[in-house]
Amino acid sequence: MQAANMKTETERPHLTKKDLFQANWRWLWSSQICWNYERMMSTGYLFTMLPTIKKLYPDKDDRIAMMTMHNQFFNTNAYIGGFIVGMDMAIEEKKGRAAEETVAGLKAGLMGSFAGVGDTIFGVILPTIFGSIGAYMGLKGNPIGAIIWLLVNFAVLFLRFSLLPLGYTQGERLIYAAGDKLNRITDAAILLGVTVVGALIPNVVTANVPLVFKSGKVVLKAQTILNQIMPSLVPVALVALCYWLLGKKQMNSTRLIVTVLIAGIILGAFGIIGN
Amino acid sequence: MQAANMKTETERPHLTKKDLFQANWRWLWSSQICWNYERMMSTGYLFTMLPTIKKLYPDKDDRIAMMTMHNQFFNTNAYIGGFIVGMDMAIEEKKGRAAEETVAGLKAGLMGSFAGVGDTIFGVILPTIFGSIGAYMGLKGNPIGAIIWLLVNFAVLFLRFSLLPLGYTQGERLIYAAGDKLNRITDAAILLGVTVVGALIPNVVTANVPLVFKSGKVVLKAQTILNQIMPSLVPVALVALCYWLLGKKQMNSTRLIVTVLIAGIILGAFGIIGN
Amino acid sequence: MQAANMKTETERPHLTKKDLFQANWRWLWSSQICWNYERMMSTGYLFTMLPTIKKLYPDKDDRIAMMTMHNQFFNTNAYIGGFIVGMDMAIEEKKGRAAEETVAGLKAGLMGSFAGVGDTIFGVILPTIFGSIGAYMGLKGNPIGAIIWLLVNFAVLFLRFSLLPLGYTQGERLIYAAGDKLNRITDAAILLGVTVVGALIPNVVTANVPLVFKSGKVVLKAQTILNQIMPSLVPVALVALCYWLLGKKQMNSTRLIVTVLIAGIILGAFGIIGN
Amino acid sequence: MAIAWWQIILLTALAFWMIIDQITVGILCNYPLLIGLVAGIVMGDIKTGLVVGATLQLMVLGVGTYGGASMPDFMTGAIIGTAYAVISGKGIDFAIGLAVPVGLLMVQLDVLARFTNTFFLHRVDQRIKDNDINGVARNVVYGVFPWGISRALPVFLMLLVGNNVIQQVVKALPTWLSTGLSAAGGILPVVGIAILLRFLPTKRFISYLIIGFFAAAYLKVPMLGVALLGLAMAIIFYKQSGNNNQSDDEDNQSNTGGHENASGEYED
Amino acid sequence: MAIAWWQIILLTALAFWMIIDQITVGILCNYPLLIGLVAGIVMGDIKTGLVVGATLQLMVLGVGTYGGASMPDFMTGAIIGTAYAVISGKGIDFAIGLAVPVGLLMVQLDVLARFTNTFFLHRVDQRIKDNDINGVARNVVYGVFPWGISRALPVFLMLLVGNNVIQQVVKALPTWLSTGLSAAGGILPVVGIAILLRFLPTKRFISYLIIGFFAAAYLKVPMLGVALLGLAMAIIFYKQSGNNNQSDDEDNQSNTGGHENASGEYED
Amino acid sequence: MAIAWWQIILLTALAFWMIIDQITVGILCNYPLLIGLVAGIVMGDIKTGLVVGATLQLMVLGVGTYGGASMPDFMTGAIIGTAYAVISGKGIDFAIGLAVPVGLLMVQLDVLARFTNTFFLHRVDQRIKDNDINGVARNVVYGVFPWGISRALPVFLMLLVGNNVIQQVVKALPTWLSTGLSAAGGILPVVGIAILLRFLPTKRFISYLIIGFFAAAYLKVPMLGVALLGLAMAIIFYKQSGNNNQSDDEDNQSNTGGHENASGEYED
Ligand SMILES: OC[C@H]1O[C@H](O)[C@@H](O)[C@@H](O)[C@@H]1O
Ligand SMILES: OC[C@H]1O[C@H](O)[C@@H](O)[C@@H](O)[C@@H]1O
Ligand SMILES: OC[C@H]1O[C@H](O)[C@@H](O)[C@@H](O)[C@@H]1O
Repeated sequence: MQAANMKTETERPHLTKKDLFQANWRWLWSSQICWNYERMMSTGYLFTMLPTIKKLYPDKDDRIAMMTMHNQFFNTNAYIGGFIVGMDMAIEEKKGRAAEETVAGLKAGLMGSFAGVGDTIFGVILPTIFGSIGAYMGLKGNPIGAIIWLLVNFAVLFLRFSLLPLGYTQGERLIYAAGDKLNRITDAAILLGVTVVGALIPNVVTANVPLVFKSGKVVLKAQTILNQIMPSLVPVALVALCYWLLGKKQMNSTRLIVTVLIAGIILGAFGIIGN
Repeated sequence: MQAANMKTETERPHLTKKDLFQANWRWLWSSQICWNYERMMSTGYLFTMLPTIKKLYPDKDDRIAMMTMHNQFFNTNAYIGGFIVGMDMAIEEKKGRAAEETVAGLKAGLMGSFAGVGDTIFGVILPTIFGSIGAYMGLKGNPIGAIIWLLVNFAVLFLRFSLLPLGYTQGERLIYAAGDKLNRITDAAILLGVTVVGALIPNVVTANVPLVFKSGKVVLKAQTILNQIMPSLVPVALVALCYWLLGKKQMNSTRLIVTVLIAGIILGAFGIIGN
Repeated sequence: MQAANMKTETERPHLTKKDLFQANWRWLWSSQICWNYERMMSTGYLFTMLPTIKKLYPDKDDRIAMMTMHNQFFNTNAYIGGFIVGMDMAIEEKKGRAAEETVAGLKAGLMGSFAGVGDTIFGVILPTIFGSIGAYMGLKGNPIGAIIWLLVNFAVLFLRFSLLPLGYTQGERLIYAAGDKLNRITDAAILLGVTVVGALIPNVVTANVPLVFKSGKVVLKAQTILNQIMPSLVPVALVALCYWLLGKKQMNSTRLIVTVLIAGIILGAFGIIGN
Repeated sequence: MAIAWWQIILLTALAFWMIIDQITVGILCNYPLLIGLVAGIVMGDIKTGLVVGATLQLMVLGVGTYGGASMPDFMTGAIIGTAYAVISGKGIDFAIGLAVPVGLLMVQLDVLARFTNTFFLHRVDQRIKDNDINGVARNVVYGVFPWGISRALPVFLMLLVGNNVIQQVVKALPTWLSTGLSAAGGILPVVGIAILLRFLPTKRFISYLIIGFFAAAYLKVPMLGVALLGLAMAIIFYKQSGNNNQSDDEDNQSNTGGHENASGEYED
Repeated sequence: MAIAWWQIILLTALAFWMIIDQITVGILCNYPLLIGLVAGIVMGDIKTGLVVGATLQLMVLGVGTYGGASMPDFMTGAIIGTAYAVISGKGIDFAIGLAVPVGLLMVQLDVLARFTNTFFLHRVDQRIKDNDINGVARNVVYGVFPWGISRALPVFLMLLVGNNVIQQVVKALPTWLSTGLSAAGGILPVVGIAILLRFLPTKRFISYLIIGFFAAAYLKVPMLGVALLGLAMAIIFYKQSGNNNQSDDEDNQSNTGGHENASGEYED
Repeated sequence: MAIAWWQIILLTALAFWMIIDQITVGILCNYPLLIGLVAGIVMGDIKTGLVVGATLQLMVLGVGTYGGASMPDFMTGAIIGTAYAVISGKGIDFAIGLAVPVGLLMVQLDVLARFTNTFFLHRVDQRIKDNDINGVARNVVYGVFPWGISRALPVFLMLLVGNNVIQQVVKALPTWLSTGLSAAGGILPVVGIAILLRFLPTKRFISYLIIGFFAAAYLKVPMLGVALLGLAMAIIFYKQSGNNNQSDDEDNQSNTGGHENASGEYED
């Protein structure tokens, strides 16, 4: 094993409250700052861990190894993802680089369900509630609803900040106590997330077929036909197509975006697809 | 064991058809007559069993014990609850006070599912059917639908009367034959009941927020905002609140009712909640 | 065992491509040509198998036995049922009459799920899609939608033709590889079919109660009352009644049809049931 | 038209009886339509009674009282509405306008009745300790009075004082109190539902509570439709719990694909 | 405009063919739109044929014939409706008004055809006993006649006698009979559905029958939507039965949380 | 009214900040309402800002960005809409008519930003190899620019050139390009959803994807309602997987019927 690993626990540097605060602060600002289609939030996670890495791994090889690991694909809901970081820090503090694989597994194992739960709460539920209130008041020119929403957002910000320390102190206990339950909770959370994503399709994708066939006085609207077959048929078909394309070897997210962009412009230009 | 228990079966008094009829009659009239939030139908059950208790337990201690047991919390659908009484009588007749715990368990075990099934049939299904017919005819001034409903109610009354004897003769057999199935049927019945209760909330609770904010020409209706968030949001919130309050040590149904009443009057007086 | 069975595999006649084609052709034309309530598609299946039977079973008893077996109750979706025929042919070719029971079981085991899947695809999905397109265009006097549908039907016809050979070459492998999965797939397919049938009831049965009660100026429409109780109440009740009648010993499909026909005419004549 | 004293007595008796009827024989019954009919007969105007009762009936279609949950007391509403519609000759709308707030206010007396009986419950406990069987019986029977009076008294008073006085009293009542009482009537059923949920294994079946609510609140499915959906889910639950707990259960045919008889029908 | 004899012959042939087509190749097909198109071509007025066919098509969108359930025969309706719309020049509404009752009445002939074939079935049984293969084949093929004639004959007659005569006959028919026949046509599909349910393991899947009905009747979801919902439930059922019956099934990943490849994607 | 240079600068800063805010602190936030409010303050007409923001907000109620799915950028729309409504005095409808296409076109810049960051990702990879921790940090932080500039630049330009120029440019743009770009904006979110589905165990949960879609598309249930339904199903799933995997789980009370305490309540 590596050098860092040889030291007894007491020899190994300890993480202080300040370290936790710093990580929390970094996670807040960086988690999505370099978000990209290839590894999504990997860089944010890495950035958050840099001071910890510096502290725990004096050895150059260890550092590189851990940095590399932390720059692997990662994606979760930023609001509650701090909990995972906290757990990770506790484990690395105790086990050092020996925990490399454990941590990688932990991150991959938890990110999905944290995304499901966090996105539903902070992406669907809260914005629906306060967005409704605020928008309705706003329509009448009344800023109170908007101000309430602002205040709620401050409160949420405050709460978020408690999750990383919580993960650090309680994470392991919670996760291990949960045992097999954890898998089930994960699955249930993903189920919830997937359901919401299903509903997202007709809500977020705007793809009508404005084609109109005329011959004499006869007017045929393509979208009317499509609606009769199935509502939101085109969005569904496009999602399915993109999903399938992403499974192809030659295709990656970058290429797909370019493809869709060009296809969109062309189809739009010819009036085949519109809003 | 107690005195009554020592006798052989032949020594022990037998329940006659008349006894069954009397219990049936008493159950009909008393099951909910002293209904209260603390033990709901306990007194009705006790009242129904009094003659049986007199007959089966000459011993004073036995009587007091059995009366006490039968005055414990009990709640089920009155229409079909007679079946449980019938079973109980059969068991007590055979085993005497030795069955005390068995009977207590039986009552607690069956009341939930009987409530679910009975309430759905006699509280939702029949009144929907005959209420629709009757109301529609009634709106036109035609009493025939109402009269049909009356006749159906007589028929139901007649049918109800057969359940206690059925429970007495067949109950044990049915229940034991069912074995593990019984738990599953119970669960399924409760599931059905809970579903219907979920639908009851938006239907039975009237709680709008008639607050209207005005500033200049701008008018803001609070209920419109709430509806945009979720239909029947206030009733749901109130049910959740009361449910949670009932879990508190200091809270019981009595206090809750007074609390809600006062809160309702105050909120209503300030125009925060209305119909 | 029978004579045919004694031969080694090489002795036994082999089925050629031409045989498969012929079966395919026959299945196409005959599967429902003698459809009847008693055994539905049995005769079509038998007709399809006749040349194979002639070829594989020179022995008279074998022939009669196999023809009898193939004339037992069979019902599936004609579009994809060829797959079953193909499998059957492969098995009979290999095992001869020894496969009699295997084949009977196979047919009975697969027909349900093939019906569920096939009917949903070719009875619900495709006609909804192309029927919508075609009807909408047709309403404007534009025949293109109808023509597209025609072309699709030719394409489907073409595809259907590949299923029997596929069943012949791959059927056994697919089915056996599936193992226990097959039962589950079957069940899932039936589930889908049953769901669709549930939706068929309000869509395909036209049974209103046009009764109108008048007394003075008061007008009472029976159907309005029924709708308030439950939508499509009469169709559901009729289906339940027929289902129950079919369970009676003295009742069979023949009698039921006559009964319903006469009842329909009478009820219609008295204005109790209408469209 | 003025109300006759015998009409007041009959309607008061009806009010007393109807709630006893509801918790016992269930004939005249627990729903406004039939009460409206009887009130109409008493008032000599069946049609008005029917129409008032029917209108109120449609507001509570399929809404039953579960686990002691109070619901708007449109039975009392039907009596008062019918009586004053006939007396005042002001028609159905007036009657409904009177019946609905009365029904909502009456929720409080329903709660009061269910509440008062606790008193007798504790006396029953006492008599049991004394082995006083007759005393037990007596105290249970006393429960009839809170129930009956909770309906009879307000009906009697409202009829006695007459429409004008009611309206004057109502006018004299501070608005905050009348709207407060009416609002309290609207939310009191919540207590019953909460108690019910406490006595059911709600946490185990919370999903179905949500689904029932979802169907009623979002999809506007009427109660009977929700019961139908609940039935379907209950059956699924039943079959599945069978699958898990006893694999040789006769209902679990997922491995066998069912048994068919000679003519291809499923025997099950 | 009067109908020409060759038009009668062609439409009669079309009627004969269309039902054979439906149970065999499925090209011209089993739906009114295409029949209306062809009838329109024959009558020299494609547009009328299309509109009549399309209108009828929309009434049966996604409604297939399952397990031998009869459905309103709007194909025959399309032929008659188109023909008389063109002949009489009375327009589309007239055509639809004719086509719908004709479609409902025709259900009875569909049932009759499916019914008559039982006769040939029993002859086939006989020939099998005699090892008379050709006899078997012949009797199966005879089934083509009940099917074809059940459509061709009424179409032929209705075209032959002409609109006026039809209307006179219809007038001569006692009302009770015509409404009776039409009502019977509306409910006859019930028999097919009931037979189908008998041959399916309905009791095991009764919940899904209810859910399908619920979606269509209460939520007004069109057939394709119901099929989608059914698909979702079928998949859930499939996965769950796997969980119960074989815990090492590769589809059951509830304990492992799926396998991810290097770039974080799920491989499944 | 003409826009002042300091207003341009403030709104440009707002545009830069708002997207950073969204991916970090989430205060001013990720939704058009609040941006409209701030833009209104800057423009000296809070009411217009609020109304524009609120109108746009209602179009995306409960629609969050999941797994990197882009959504119409109505925040930028709110800035531009508010600014030009105030400048031109043409009212709310004009503002919305401007904001919606801007929001759709901006999707492409959101995609571009998310896309450009890949560049820094690879530089980070490089620095890691060199054990250059500061270099790593620096390159991560650079990600702030694609994000910020993707919003700030277009806002700056659109404000700078003024309404007239925009409209002239728009007029000068070939129609095919503008409609093409706007169409592309409408479908680009599809990519995000597809990526998301790739990174979720979609095949395992495909049923729930269908059900969520079904509820939204067929039953028109709003997002929060779908989340409610999803919650119910998630709980059922959780309990059932417990039944299958560990029979002594404390949540699985199907055999015991729950534990009741002395007063009959369920303890759970
Ligand atoms: O729910 C069971 C039961 O609870 C209470 O006793 C009353 O509300 C009854 O009407 C109901 O049948
Ligand atoms: O349901 C299977 C099958 O049953 C019958 O044979 C006919 O109704 C067919 O159209 C159908 O495909
Ligand atoms: O879905 C998890 C996560 O995915 C991406 O990182 C972004 O879309 C976030 O907004 C979201 O929370």
